[in-house]
Parts: sequence; structure tokens; C-alpha cells
Amino acid sequence: MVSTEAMVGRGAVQVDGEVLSNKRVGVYHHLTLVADGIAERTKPGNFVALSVGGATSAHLLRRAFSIYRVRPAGVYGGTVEVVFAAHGPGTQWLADRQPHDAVNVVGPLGRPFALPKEPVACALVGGGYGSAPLFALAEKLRERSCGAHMVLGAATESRLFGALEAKRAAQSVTVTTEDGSVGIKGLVTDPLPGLIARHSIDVVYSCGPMGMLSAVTRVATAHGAWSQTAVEESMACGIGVCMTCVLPVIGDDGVTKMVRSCVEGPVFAGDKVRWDDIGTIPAGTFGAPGMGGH
Amino acid sequence: MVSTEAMVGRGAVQVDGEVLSNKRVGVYHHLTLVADGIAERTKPGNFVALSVGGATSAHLLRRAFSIYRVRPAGVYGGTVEVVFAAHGPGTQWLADRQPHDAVNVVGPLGRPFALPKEPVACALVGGGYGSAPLFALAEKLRERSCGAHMVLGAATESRLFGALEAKRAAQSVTVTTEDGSVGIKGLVTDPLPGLIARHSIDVVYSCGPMGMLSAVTRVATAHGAWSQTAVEESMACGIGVCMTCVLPVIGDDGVTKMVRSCVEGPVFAGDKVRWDDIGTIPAGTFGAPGMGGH
Amino acid sequence: MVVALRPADVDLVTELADASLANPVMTASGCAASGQELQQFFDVAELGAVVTKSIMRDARSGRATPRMAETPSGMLNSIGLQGPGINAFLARDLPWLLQHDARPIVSIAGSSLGEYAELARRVGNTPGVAAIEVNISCPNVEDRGLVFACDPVQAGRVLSVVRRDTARGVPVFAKLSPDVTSIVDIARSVVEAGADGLVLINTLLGLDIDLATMRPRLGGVTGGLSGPAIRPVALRAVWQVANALPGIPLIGVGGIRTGVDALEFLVAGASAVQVGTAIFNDPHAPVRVLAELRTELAAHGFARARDAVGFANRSAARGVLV
Amino acid sequence: MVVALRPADVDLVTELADASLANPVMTASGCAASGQELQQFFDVAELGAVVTKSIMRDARSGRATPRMAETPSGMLNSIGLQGPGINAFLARDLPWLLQHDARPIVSIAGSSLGEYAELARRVGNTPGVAAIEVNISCPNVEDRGLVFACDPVQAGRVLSVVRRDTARGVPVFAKLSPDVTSIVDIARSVVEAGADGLVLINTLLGLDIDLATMRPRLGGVTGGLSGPAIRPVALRAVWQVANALPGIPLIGVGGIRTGVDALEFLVAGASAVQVGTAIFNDPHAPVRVLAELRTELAAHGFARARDAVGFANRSAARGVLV
Ligand SMILES: Cc1cc2nc3c(=O)[nH]c(=O)nc-3n(C[C@H](O)[C@H](O)[C@H](O)COP(=O)(O)OP(=O)(O)OC[C@H]3O[C@@H](n4cnc5c(N)ncnc54)[C@H](O)[C@@H]3O)c2cc1C
Ligand SMILES: Cc1cc2nc3c(=O)[nH]c(=O)nc-3n(C[C@H](O)[C@H](O)[C@H](O)COP(=O)(O)OP(=O)(O)OC[C@H]3O[C@@H](n4cnc5c(N)ncnc54)[C@H](O)[C@@H]3O)c2cc1C
Ligand SMILES: Cc1cc2nc3c(=O)[nH]c(=O)nc-3n(C[C@H](O)[C@H](O)[C@H](O)COP(=O)(O)O)c2cc1C
Ligand SMILES: Cc1cc2nc3c(=O)[nH]c(=O)nc-3n(C[C@H](O)[C@H](O)[C@H](O)COP(=O)(O)O)c2cc1C
Ligand code: FES
Ligand code: FES
Repeated sequence: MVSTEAMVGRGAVQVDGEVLSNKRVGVYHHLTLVADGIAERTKPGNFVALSVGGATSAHLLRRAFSIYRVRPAGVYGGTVEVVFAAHGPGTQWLADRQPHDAVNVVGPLGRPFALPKEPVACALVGGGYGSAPLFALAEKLRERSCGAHMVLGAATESRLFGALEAKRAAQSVTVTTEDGSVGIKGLVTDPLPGLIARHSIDVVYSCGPMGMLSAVTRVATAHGAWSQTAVEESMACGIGVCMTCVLPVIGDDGVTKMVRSCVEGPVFAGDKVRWDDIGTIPAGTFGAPGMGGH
Repeated sequence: MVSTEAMVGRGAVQVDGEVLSNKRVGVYHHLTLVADGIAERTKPGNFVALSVGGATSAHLLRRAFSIYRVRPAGVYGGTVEVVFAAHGPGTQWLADRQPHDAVNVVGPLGRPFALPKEPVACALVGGGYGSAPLFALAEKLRERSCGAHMVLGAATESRLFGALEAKRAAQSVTVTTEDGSVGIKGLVTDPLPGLIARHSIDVVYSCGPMGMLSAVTRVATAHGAWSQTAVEESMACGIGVCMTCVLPVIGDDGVTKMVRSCVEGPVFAGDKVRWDDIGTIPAGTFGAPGMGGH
Repeated sequence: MVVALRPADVDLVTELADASLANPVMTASGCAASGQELQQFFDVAELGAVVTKSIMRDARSGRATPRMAETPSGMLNSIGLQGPGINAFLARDLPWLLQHDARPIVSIAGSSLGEYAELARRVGNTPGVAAIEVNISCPNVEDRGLVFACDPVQAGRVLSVVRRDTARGVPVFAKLSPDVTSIVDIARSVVEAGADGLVLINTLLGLDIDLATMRPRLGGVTGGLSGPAIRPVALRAVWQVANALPGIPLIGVGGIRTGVDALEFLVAGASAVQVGTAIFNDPHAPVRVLAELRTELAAHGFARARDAVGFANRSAARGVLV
Repeated sequence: MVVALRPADVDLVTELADASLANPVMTASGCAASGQELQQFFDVAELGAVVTKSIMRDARSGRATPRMAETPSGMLNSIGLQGPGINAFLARDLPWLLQHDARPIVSIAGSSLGEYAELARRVGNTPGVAAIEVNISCPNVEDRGLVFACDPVQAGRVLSVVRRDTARGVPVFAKLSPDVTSIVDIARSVVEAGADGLVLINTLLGLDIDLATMRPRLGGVTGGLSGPAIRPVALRAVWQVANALPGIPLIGVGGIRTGVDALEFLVAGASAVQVGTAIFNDPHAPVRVLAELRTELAAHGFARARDAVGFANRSAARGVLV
């Protein structure tokens, strides 16, 4: 596993952001914030934590969003973009923001996707808004002469994000929907084995619901590919100080530890995450079994 | 004292209001809300209770404001107007509202100013934003052929409200400021005795800080005039159910009771209010002395 | 478990010992006076019950002002049980409720066992009273001013005299304070003493400082904390007591503002809920919560409100993650 | 009493028994890990002290997830004291703090008296430790899992062994739980047992239900409620204990988010304050609170932070309404 020093965030800033635009894209919201200092520090897979509710808010906790895109300071100052689904009060509040409204930003946070050292072929698998961080990743992969093949999946067409953009960003694009409204009817894992074989994929990157990440990892591993998964765990602080966002991950020493997904993740090697044991403290975990106290 | 039946609010409604305009006037904010059903029920001296902070608000309690003006449904639907000073988080939030923003309104609340049955001469004394409810009162008095003489006072010119409007609304206008920036240098109580004598004032209406109301009542009583004062006590509910807004008022039976200023007030006969005992339970109050419990 | 159910088809009836209520939503004591003031907003007869402000034997002037302070997602109050006394209440307030077809649950408070007994005799034998709620968060003048609710023995004594002097068929509910080391111990004691059910929870003791005066803001120095801020504490109390004393009807109160909140209390073990501070924010809150609860029950496939009561406790007991 | 004072001229030094701190603002245990993660936002050496996450003798995996639930103006957590154990802490985390010129207050937690004693011996004799904070909100495995903090006798025993085994000159602070009938009784007991001061308060026990699963939301079922929601309870605890035990240094914690909040705790009797949950909202919160406190002290005419400590209690005792 990575050393503690490396796990401690070093590059995040906190800035008073301002909404530049906030647009509907299918069922999602594409929010662009002017927030200086984020872009320069961001790597694909990082996330930002946004405060919600304004000065009178009863919601203390920040909401975490994968960074979709950044632009360093230009006409408007640096910007950061996220894509999100409005479901609870915090995301609903963000969905209601208008240009010039203030949104405080902390970021970039978390460990980014690890990049291949060699020019190998990669698959980038996104579920729903989980595709958002994959476009910047695809760009970085191209810079390294790695092939980038995208697989985007969702329940239905309106829940797909970036299928068009994927055509520009990736060498090939495969779309799946559960209801067949567009692309292949089924799950992202259906076309994946064929894709891996066809393009001799070495690394499978994925971002989306936990169930999908687990399934993608299983397919990748079965086909001899590495997997890099960006997980989504409930986070209170996002910066590594609270210990709420843990999940069981197997270390280099073979020991399972409850590790913080906000600083040691959100990107993990998929085969190190004990997917089936999330929500438990598996027997044998470092420090288990615990007793009461809080 | 008034009977319980009369004290129970009967005419209030709760409506989703919408900001029509929100303008600075000196140090104050003049907020106009489209809120159907309020205008028809309002009498001078009533107030509204506005919710603050929106859907994600940590501020549960409504803020009370004297009604400045109402217009029954016209082009925009009925409107209600208030004038307020931004000092804490709730009024600050209201100050930040833009046209079309939503503000929930409960009102009209409280007992209005009692009107004279005969066409007598009246003084209307307002301190700071306390002048706001006096303009509608002046109109009602004129309808009854009562003379309406206004005395408006404040610490300084920017804290006066409606001095110009007063010229149209009243037969005479006297302005005082503590720093002499406009009008007579001093307090509203300075010109009051002369005014009462000059115009044979029978009723002195007042609205403003508690200290002013107490002083105005003293002057009025000393000069044989009735006084009607609109008090401002901390209110949790504004509708008579919580018992937070009480002050010691002498009943018709001569017994002091802790009465609710939101339903039995905010307008009280000034000489019935035990001004010096506000913040205490005076000895001999109905039900005193109490013991613990909450 | 999600079955298509229309909200209108949900059976909302709830059973609280000998009282059967049309629905599980009530007002909380002290947050609705005796119902009259709310009638301009909605018909109080629509509620499962109206819980009246705690009434004492004698008239009480209450505490000095200021009596309230707003706090994050909540408020402090130090009213001090201001009220007209039992005579005026029975002559004026209770008849109004009955005339308006409301189901009154009368909250009583005393400063001695004798006072509780007297109140029970008077209120507990007046026709039309749906239940008695015993507010034991009062200092006992006969025991160094110690609050009844903080001591299992004293709390039990109050409930035993009230139960003894209240007509059979009129359920007696003890309202407990959360400011104790073990609310389960107090619950057990009052149930053994005869309480037919429990109301959980009263306010938490809090304080606010006014930096303008450099003094506690409330005239009563400390006050009771209420509102959504305390909801997790109230829900915990319901959960703990429901697990410790299965079968005892519980009424949940503390920070309930929406139908979702209300359903959470039901599935944690409450047979009914009370809406308090939320009324100050929204005078329609009790009927809104009722309508929203109906929708939530339907959305979660509960054909009867009763089926939701204690659902989480039962699934926990089975070790089932539903 | 308002005298023109420049914020820069305010003397912020605070005395906590044998420890003198440059200013009264600290992090709260469990809300700042061991300081490293905050260093990217501000220099932790600027704070009066950094209170570390409660450390146990052995490594602990903590509780199952979900470990948090957002609540109105607060949150619930059930971390379960996950940590690497005392060896790793002393080898890695404490040295980091010392290298960065921070003043570390080390929070220790045990599940038996022996464990507390061992932690005291190891931590309380390590150079550089400014003070020990004893988290007694843990179940005692030797006494049916009862929480030390809930029983004056057990709480006193913990403090007596920790005080005994800690080097002289290193103050020992007991951190109390608000979930007791009388926090003053617990405070008195731990002070008699040797605590040099008190930290008030730990979280309140709460629960949240997840209607999607119909189960308690937290893996640990119940959790600790923190954040501005509980501030009035924390302030009340400080006020009560300051009045009951004058002269005992108190550290206030619970919902502090601004300099105004911090000053309220000072005038209610706290000599220092800790910022916890507010950090999750604003990683700069501790230094922002410190800057704001400085401004507030100046605005209220306090030339020294020490002069504000207990101001409201003193004016109450004199019966003076300032
Ligand atoms: C690293 C990371 C990246 C994410 N990226 C995206 C993204 O790009 N687009 C997007 O739409 N969503 C993303 N999410 C999920 C997003 O954070 C939640 O949808 C959001 O926090 C929900 O807030 P709410 O107020 O709408 O819901 P509520 O249910 O009211 O939230 C209550 C609390 O739970 C937390 N919470 C609830 N759901 C989640 C969740 N799924 N993950 C983490 N915390 C949660 C909230 O942060 C908040 O503290 C990401 C989460 C993480 C951890
Ligand atoms: C009948 C009545 C009429 C009023 N009319 C006006 C008016 O026309 N214009 C105007 O500017 N103000 C008026 N006020 C005062 C106004 O209600 C307060 O200024 C406002 O509530 C403060 O809210 P805040 O969030 O800014 O302050 P905060 O101090 O944060 O308020 C905290 C809590 O205290 C209450 N509170 C604070 N100050 C007062 C106060 N002075 N009176 C009552 N409650 C208070 C608030 O309602 C809130 O519940 C009136 C008050 C009453 C009772
Ligand atoms: C202003 C006010 C007055 C109250 N008066 C009483 C009372 O007389 N008797 C009582 O048992 N509880 C009283 N309570 C407590 C409430 O009934 C309720 O238990 C508590 O406020 C928690 O619920 P809530 O958060 O929904 O308000 C009062 C609460 C408030 C806010
Ligand atoms: C996530 C989290 C973890 C905590 N861990 C500890 C801990 O390890 N030891 C401890 O004494 N208190 C712990 N606490 C309690 C805090 O130190 C503090 O007493 C409490 O949260 C109230 O302060 P706040 O409202 O400022 O957070 C924790 C609180 C939170 C929110
Ligand atoms: S969210 Fe706090 S440690 Fe990860
Ligand atoms: S404000 Fe509630 S009774 Fe007057």
C-alpha cells in the first residue's frame, strides 16, 4: 500500500467559487464554477467538495463531485466543471444555482487515476454521470499514446452522459442502456470482454455505481487486465480527517485495512477492493474486531 | 381586558409569496411581495411573519414585520409591503432577495390600532422603521375625519423612513434626529408636548423602539391623551400558540397579566403596559411567582 | 417491498392502549396552545389528537422574558408553563376542543404528587378526554426541586398516582426527558408504575449567551432545546425504548417536520407522532405532515400505518437487512 | 464596556492548569486526525493546540459503514475509534506534530482501567505532549460494557489512574459526555479523582433511519450527534460546570463555528474552545474562528482573552445585568 505521507492531501485549496453556468444535460446538471487555483492542481480522477445551502444552510457537509473538466485562468479566471444528478437537498440546491451565485469549493481532492507507464490500450468504463471524469483521463492517455476505448452505460438514454463527446475523446465508443433506448441493450460488462480481447486492453478504468465497479473489476481481472476504479463512499469531510469514508482494501502486505476513500482513493486498484465486504468489517481486517465507543 | 375569543386570531392566511421588488431606502429595505389574500384582511397595525433562509434553512423561526402597505389583487395579484433593517441572518437573507424569489408569508397577524369613534385629532409617532405602519393608519384616520399629525424620529437622517410620504399622508409633519442631520435635533418626545397642546391631540399612536414607546406614553398620559403603542417583542410563532412574546399588561380588572403581544397586541393601550417591568414578572402578576419547569 | 398503493387507500388508524385514533399525527404540548389559534389555518378535528399545553392546578405567570432564542435548526424556550390553571382550562379550553370535534389529549404538570393526583382526578374523569399526557419535567418542590423526570423512583410515583386517579379506559402517557443517563430505566419504571404508554421526548436542556448583555439570553437562564436539531436524539430514544419495552405504545416527538420524519419515527417504534416547533415555521405543519405521511406510507407499501410501527426494530431483531 | 481596541492588541494567551497556550482555539478530537491533512489549508502551529483523534492501545478497525448521516445543522457519526494504536501514533503522528511546532494534546481512550493506565504512562511521559485529554465515552469491558462517562465512580477511577501515571506538569483533562442526568456530578467526581480540567462536551447519542432500507442508517446503529445543532447543550454544560466548580479550567466544544460562538463559550466559563464538525464544512474553520474571536474580543473591549473567561458567570453571581 501507499505510504502515509503520500496519502495525506497536499494540493487542495479552498476558494469562493462563482457559478458561470448551470445547464441541464439529460437528467443531469452540468455546473461550471469560476474557482481559481483548482485547474492547475487537478489530475483526472480528482474530485471537488462543494458547500451547499448558502449562509443560512442547515446542511453542514460538503457534497463530493468528480471533476469533469477544468480550465486554467483565462477570461473568467480558472474554472472547474462537474456533472451531477439532483436527488437530495444538497444537489437540488446546486441544481437551482444561477450564474453569479456563490458556491464554496474545496479541491482538488483524492488520488487521481494511475496512468500507465507504457503506451498500452485502455478501456474507460463509465456508468451514468460516472463518465464525467473519464474524458480528461482519455486526453491524458492519448498524450501518452495509449489507446482509449470508452464504454458508457446507463439505465436509459437520458442517464447517459457524454456519448457524443466520447466520439471525439476516444478511439472507440460503445454505449449500453438497460432498456435499449440507445446502443446495446444491457450492462457495460456485456461488451467488455469482447472489447478487451479485440483491443488487447491492459488497463480498465471505471467510474460509476459500486455494483458496476465490482462487476467491471471481475471482468477485467478474468481477462488479465488491471483495473482502476473510482469509488463513491459517503464522505463527511472529503479531506481525510474524519474516517467516515472507509472501505476494506487489501494492502501490499496482504492485510485488509479500512482505508479512507477520500485521500487513499477515490481511485483504487479494483482487485484490491473487497467489493462484497463493503459495509462490513471483514474478519481479519487490521484492528478488527472493534468494540463500541464513538 | 379583551375576551379570549377576540384574542384568538381568526383572519390570517399562509401563502407562498413572491418578491416583486426589493429596494434600498436609506439604511432600510423596502420589500414588496406578491401574496394573495393578505391585503383584503389587513388593518393598520397588523404584521406579517416571513419565513427566512429557503428550503435548506437552519433558521426555523419566522421574522415579524409591520405591514407598511397592501394592495388588493390587481395586475400582479395582491401585494404586501414591509420596511426592514438588515441586522441578523434572517433580515440579511431577506435583504438579499431578488424579484421572483419565494418568501412564505403568514398574515395579517395581531390586533390593529384601535380607531377613534369621533373625529378627534391624533398624533402618529414613528421611530426609525416604526413609521412604516403609520401611513395606512393616517389614511384610515383621514377617512374618519380625524386630524393626523406625524412625528418621525431617528438617530440620523438615513434611519428616518417616509418623511416625504408623511407630507402627503399627514396634516403636519415634525421630524427629529438625534444628531440633528435633519429636522429638530433631539427625540420625538421633545416636540410632542407642544404638538399635543397646539392641535388638542386626543390620541397618540406610536411605533418604534420600546424605550420610545414608553416615553411617548408618558408624555401622552401627562397631557391627557390616549396612547396606542405597537410593541416589538421577540416572537417564536407570531400566531399565539407558544407564549414567548409576553409582556406585563394591566387588565381591565386592574390585575397585571403576562399577555401575548402577537395576538393580544402588538398594539396596546400605552398606559396599560408596565414598561419599566418588561423583562420581569412583576410582583402581583396573575399566576406569579412561578416555579421552574419548562 | 414497494407495492403500488394509493395514498387515499392507506389505513391511518393507530391504537394507543385504550385509545384508537383516526391517524397518528398530533400537536406537541406547548406548541399549539389549546388548538383555537390553529383553527384559522386548518380544522383541528383532522388531527389524530390535539395535545394541549401542560396545565397546572393553579394559574402560572411563567418565566421572565426573553423566553426564546433561535438556535441552528432549533430554538430554546423558557416559558415556565405559563397558564390559566385547571379551572379555566376545563371551563373554556377543553369545551372548545370538544365542540370542534377534536380529540383532546390533556397534558398535566404538577410540582408535587398531590398536585398530579388532583389534576388526574379532575381531567381524567372529564368526558371527551382521549388520554392524559403526564409532563414530568417539573421540579418536585417536596424533594429539593429535583426534576421528577430525572429519577426513576419519583417519576414512577407520579405515574402511579395519576394512573390511580384517572378513569379506566383513559390511557395515561408519561412524557420523558432525554436529559438522563438511561431513558430506558425511566421508561421501565413509569411503565411498571402504571403508565399505559410513553411520549418521547421533551426538550433538551440548553443555554444561549447574548454577547450584547454578556448574560444568558433567556430570562430563565437555561431553556429547552427543540426543533429538527434534536430529531436524532428523539429517534434514538424511541428506538431504544421500543427495543427494551416491546408492546408499550410510544408517541414520538422531537424535530418532526415532514412526512418522511414522521415515518422514520413510526418504523423506529412510535405508534404516533407529535409536531411541535415545526408549527412555528409552518402553521399548517401538522396537517401537512399528515398528508405527507400518508403519501410516504403508500410509497413504501404500507397499507396500514400500524404495519409500519416498529418495522425497523423487527427487521433488526430478525437480523435482516431489508 | 465597549472600549476601542485593535484586534491585533488582544492578548490571546490562555492558561489551562499547567499548560499555557498561545491562544484558546484547538481542533476537536476525531475531527482533525493528527493534523497532517489540515496543513495544506493552514499551519497547525497557529492553533492553541491540536487535539488528536482518540488513540487506543491497540489498532482498531472501527465500525462498519455507513459511518455518518447528515442531520439538521449537524451530523451523526459512528466511527468506532478506528486508529493505528499507540505504537504507530507515537512513532509517526506525534513526531509530525512536534516537527511542525504544533502543541499536541493527545486524546486517549481505553476499554479498561489498565489500558488507560498504559496509555497514560506511554503518552504522558513523552516530551512535547502539551496535555492529555481522556475520552471516557467508551464501554468498560470489565463492567458489563457500561460507558465510563456515565458513572461518576467509574469515570473517577479512569481519571485517577491516568493522573497517577502521567508526568507532573502535563495536565490531564477529562472529556465528558452530555448523555447523563447530571454532568456536574460527573465533573465533580473526575476533578476529585485528579483531573486538572474538563472538556465539555462529547457527542450526544442519536439515531437516523434510512427509509430506503427501513433500517438504522449507521452501521453502528446509534451514533454521536455533533455540529451547531448541539451548541446550546454544550454551552449549558459549560455554564453549569463553571458555576458548580469555579476555578477548574474548562475547554468548550460542541457546534462552534464562528468567533461569536467561541466568545460565547469563553464568557460562559470556558478557558479554551475546540472546533470539530465545522472543519468538515470549512477546512479553515479553526484559524478562521481564531481570527474572528480576536476581532470579537476587541469589539467587546476584552484586552485579554482571559478576562472574558467566565464573564457571564461573574456578572450573574453579582446579580448585575451588564
Ligand atoms: C468521490 C465522489 C465523487 C462523486 N461524484 C459525483 C458526480 O460526479 N456526480 C454526482 O451526481 N454525484 C457524485 N457523487 C455523489 C454525490 O456526492 C452525492 O450525490 C451527493 O453528495 C448527494 O447529496 P444530496 O444532498 O443530494 O443528498 P443527501 O442524501 O441529502 O446527502 C446527505 C449526505 O450524504 C452524503 N451522500 C449522499 N449520497 C452520497 C453518495 N452517493 N456519495 C457520497 N456521499 C453521499 C452527502 O454528501 C451528504 O453529506 C460523488 C461522490 C463521491 C464520494
Ligand atoms: C410585531 C413586530 C413588528 C416588527 N416590525 C418590524 C419592521 O417593520 N421592520 C423591521 O426592520 N423590524 C421589525 N420587527 C423586528 C424584526 O422582527 C427583527 O428585526 C427580526 O426578526 C430580526 O431577525 P434577524 O434574523 O435579522 O435577527 P436575529 O437576531 O438573528 O433573530 C433571531 C431571532 O430573534 C427574533 N428577533 C430578533 N430581534 C427581534 C426583534 N427586534 N423583534 C422581534 N423578534 C426579534 C427573530 O425573529 C428570530 O427569531 C418587528 C418585530 C415585531 C415583533
Ligand atoms: C415553546 C414551547 C413550549 C413547550 N411547552 C411544553 C409544555 O407545556 N409541556 C410539555 O410537555 N412540553 C412542552 N414543550 C416541548 C414539546 O412538546 C416537545 O416535546 C419538544 O418541543 C420537542 O418537539 P419539537 O422539536 O417538535 O418541538 C414545549 C416546546 C416548546 C418549543
Ligand atoms: C467524525 C467525528 C469523530 C470524532 N471522534 C472523536 C474521538 O475520537 N474522540 C473524542 O473524544 N471525540 C470525538 N468526536 C467528538 C468531537 O471531538 C466533539 O466532542 C463533538 O463532535 C462536538 O463538537 P463539534 O460539534 O464541534 O463537532 C468526534 C466527532 C466527530 C464528528
Ligand atoms: S471523508 Fe473524512 S476521512 Fe474521508
Ligand atoms: S409569538 Fe408565540 S404566542 Fe406570541
